[in-house]
Amino acid sequence: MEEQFPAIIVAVPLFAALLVTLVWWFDNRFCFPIAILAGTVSLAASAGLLLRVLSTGVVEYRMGGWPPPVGIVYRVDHLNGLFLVVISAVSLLNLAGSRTIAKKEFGEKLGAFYALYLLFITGLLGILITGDAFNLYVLLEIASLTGYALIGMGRRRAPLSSLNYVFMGTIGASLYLLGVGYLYLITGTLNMADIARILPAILPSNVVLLAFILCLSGLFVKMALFPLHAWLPNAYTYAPSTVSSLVAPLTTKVMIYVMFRVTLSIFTVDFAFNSIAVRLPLLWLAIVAIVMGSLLALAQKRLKKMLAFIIVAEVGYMVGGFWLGNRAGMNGAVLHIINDAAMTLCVFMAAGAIVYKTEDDRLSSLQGMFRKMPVSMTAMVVGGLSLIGVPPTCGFFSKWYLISGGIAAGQFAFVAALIFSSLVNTVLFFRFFEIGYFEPFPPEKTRHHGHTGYLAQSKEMAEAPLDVLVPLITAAVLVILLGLFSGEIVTRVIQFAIPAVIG
Amino acid sequence: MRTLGLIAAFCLGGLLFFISFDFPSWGDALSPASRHVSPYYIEHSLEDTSVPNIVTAVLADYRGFDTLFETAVIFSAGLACFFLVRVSERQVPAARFYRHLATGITFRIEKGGRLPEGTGEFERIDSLWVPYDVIIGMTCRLVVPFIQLFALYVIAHGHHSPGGGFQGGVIFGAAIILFAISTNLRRTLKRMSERSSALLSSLGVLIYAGTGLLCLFMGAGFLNYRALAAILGVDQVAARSDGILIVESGVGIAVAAVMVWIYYNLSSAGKQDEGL
Amino acid sequence: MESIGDLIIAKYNYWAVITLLLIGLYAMIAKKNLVKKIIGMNIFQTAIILFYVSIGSKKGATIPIILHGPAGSSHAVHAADYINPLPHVLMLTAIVVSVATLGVALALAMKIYSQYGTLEEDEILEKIMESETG
Amino acid sequence: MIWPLDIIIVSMVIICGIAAISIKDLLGAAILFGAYSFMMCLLWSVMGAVDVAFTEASVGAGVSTVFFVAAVFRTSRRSKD
Repeated sequence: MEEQFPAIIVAVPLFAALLVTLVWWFDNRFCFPIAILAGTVSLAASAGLLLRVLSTGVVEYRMGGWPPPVGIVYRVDHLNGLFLVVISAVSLLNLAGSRTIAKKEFGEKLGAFYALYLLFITGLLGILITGDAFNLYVLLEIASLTGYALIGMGRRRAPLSSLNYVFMGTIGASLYLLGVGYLYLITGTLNMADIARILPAILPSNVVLLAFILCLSGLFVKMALFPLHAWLPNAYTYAPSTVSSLVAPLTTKVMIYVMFRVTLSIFTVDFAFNSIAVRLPLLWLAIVAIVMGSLLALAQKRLKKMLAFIIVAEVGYMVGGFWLGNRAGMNGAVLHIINDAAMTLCVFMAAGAIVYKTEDDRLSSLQGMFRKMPVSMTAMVVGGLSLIGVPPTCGFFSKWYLISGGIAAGQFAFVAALIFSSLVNTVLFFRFFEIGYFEPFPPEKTRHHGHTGYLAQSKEMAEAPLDVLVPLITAAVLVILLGLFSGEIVTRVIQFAIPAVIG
Repeated sequence: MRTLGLIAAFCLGGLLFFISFDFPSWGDALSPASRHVSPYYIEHSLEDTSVPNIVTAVLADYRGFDTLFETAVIFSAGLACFFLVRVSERQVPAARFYRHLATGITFRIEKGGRLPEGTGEFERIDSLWVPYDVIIGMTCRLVVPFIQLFALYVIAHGHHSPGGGFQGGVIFGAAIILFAISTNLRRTLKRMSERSSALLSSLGVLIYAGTGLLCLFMGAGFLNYRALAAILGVDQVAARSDGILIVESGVGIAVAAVMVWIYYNLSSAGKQDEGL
Repeated sequence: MESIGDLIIAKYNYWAVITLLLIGLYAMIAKKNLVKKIIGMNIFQTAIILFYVSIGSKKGATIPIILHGPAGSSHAVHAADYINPLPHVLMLTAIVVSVATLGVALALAMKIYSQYGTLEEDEILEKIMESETG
Repeated sequence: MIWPLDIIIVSMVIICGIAAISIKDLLGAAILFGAYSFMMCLLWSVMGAVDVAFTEASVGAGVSTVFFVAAVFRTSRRSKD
């Protein structure tokens, strides 16, 4: 059974999604257990696979039994083995916390929600594991299509933001497809390893350069790097809470992984970092993204929108860390993908719990929230501290690697941008803390806002239900644990994930 | 922002234009694309799978994993349309229209009025109703079964001629959509309810994924149809051919059901009450 | 040296792809009507499909269905006789993806229409502004 | 692979594409998009991609057009650009 793990990771959520659709027309209650079961199986299989990769090296799985350039192959190395575990764990954790909130948000369509959720996970896990450039596109479309649908179910501006996301997402995916087409034109194969084998012989070539530009710009649209970020903030803000805590930690991170994969495994290190002069322009793009994302986050009045702009800045961290082109920077970027997934999950789940209770996510309406929802707010603070980069939490360690990478590469502008962004995050979360902890309840103001509800007026504790809180606490603990074990993760896994060429 | 986007778009166009001079010429038989992997498919597909249509062989076997997810994409599109636009049936429309069958007189019944259902003398009609045209009604009634038959032929004959599960499924779905357009949505829903279209679409993908899992449990890899030889009692090449037929019919069922499902939701704005 | 005519014959397909890509991008960026944008999105996707199909074409070759010899015996198959099937397979998938995206996009447009009563983006943004200030 | 025929179809495709995005009536745009898809399907069958052409004929020219017409019917035909 062990050699079948790569297929199981992807096939089980897909199968469960189909089962959920079959079952929920008859009984709504089975959807959640099936989804949880599928998530657990895929997490277990990912963990088993990572252990196998750690002991024996790269694992290859041939779909339909065909050898690589002819058939589709799944290829798991240290990089995606690690991400498989992280992504399946994060999605499972969010799934566990989704039960009550989803019931409130989707009502009768609960079954469709779980089916789409599972298909979304299928797409993401498939993107991580596949070793075929075109297969990646198909899986990308599954993940995006279900993402559009899930985001579009939110309130107010959600359908419009989701349609914008459809347009931008389609442009991004199509540009990637066009890039793959150029590569196919020049190499005649779609298998990543095979392309990497053929490419050095035909370099230097304008077609390859253009393919590189097209793939990267498509991925930049998908990961919302600064000038192309316009779809992200609204989509994540107006999405339903359970969806934004799923989409926010996962999509952009997986896209950044695809950038790693495309650059390292298709175009090879030598081409991307030495032959063409894209390293510095991309680094500057990342610096601009960090600064602008932080500045725009400062201007927001709504909690979820503020967090969404922080994500835009965080994308800059990882892209910048990668294009520093040295070992410390890449360690930092890979570690930051993991940490960022954990801490974004933590803050968005906390935000979801708060919105679930108050139905309002304006920062100004958070007065006295620490007394009403102590657990959620504490989790939010843990996530916030990690986003700032305070030592026991994981955010500190990846930022440390990124900064030391920046210093080693002599890119002080990048270091300055990182520090600036940390300062801005400090300001943001202190404002949040101040409103939530020190400001007293407003005496009359709440009554004017129709649906702020009875909660804003009562001073008693009104926490979210337990099945929301337990996964939330787990996420907060995870943020701290990842920090404590980050040294282990780097020495055991990440350093093998980065090609030896990079010094 | 808009002009900036346009400028970027035209820069991209110019770049693509200049790079196009580096391409191999159109139809060049010696271009790398036709030399590396594709000769393998052309020369070996017949002996590997005994399917003369190379596209079908590559689609459902060599790259069968892509096709599994292609089916999953179309399935999630159906699910997504349902999820986004379907509104609960309990919303009573503002006014309904009825037609007395014997006399042809039409009635408008306001919200809350007594509905003449169940008497058998009245027929519900759409609010934008055009009198039935005998020619259109009769033609569609005659044509629909033949279209469906053709769809089945396309699915079954995909091994030897252009076509396969996807095309056949779309044609089958289109036949049902034609029926829905030529009569009305409610009559179609009686023949193929929303629930059955949802169940069928999921069942279709389940056939595909299930075949894959069956191969996995038989000890070969996921979607390795060779493992079906033991069950079907044929040799391994024929097992691949049969495996392709099984998954193609799964694709056909899923696609037909999803097309109808999407049409139901789009044409009635999710109310599934009055169609096109 | 090849003449201009030969060059045009060799490349016009790629140029058509570029033109269609730009038409699609233009519609997606500059048009305000959402259905127009969706049409632009589809044109953009078909342009890429045309690109792949152009890669696959091969002079002097026939469609990728192997001709049976008498009594089903297969004679030797030469790769040069048949058009490259791989891009066709990939593009079948891409067409499916484009129709799936179309369905979701139209569903979203319908939801937007029921929410704001219009499909023009500027009018929708105006209504959003009104509801947020007022 | 007869290139004069090919060029005629290519120009028809481009004309239909431009017309589909510039016509003001959305129902007309939907039908023109169907024509565009059908021209595209012809082009592909000329290029020997029979399976792709078959799919495009049933999906692009058939079902997609129905979806467009259904969506336009349920929303509005009016368009300012």
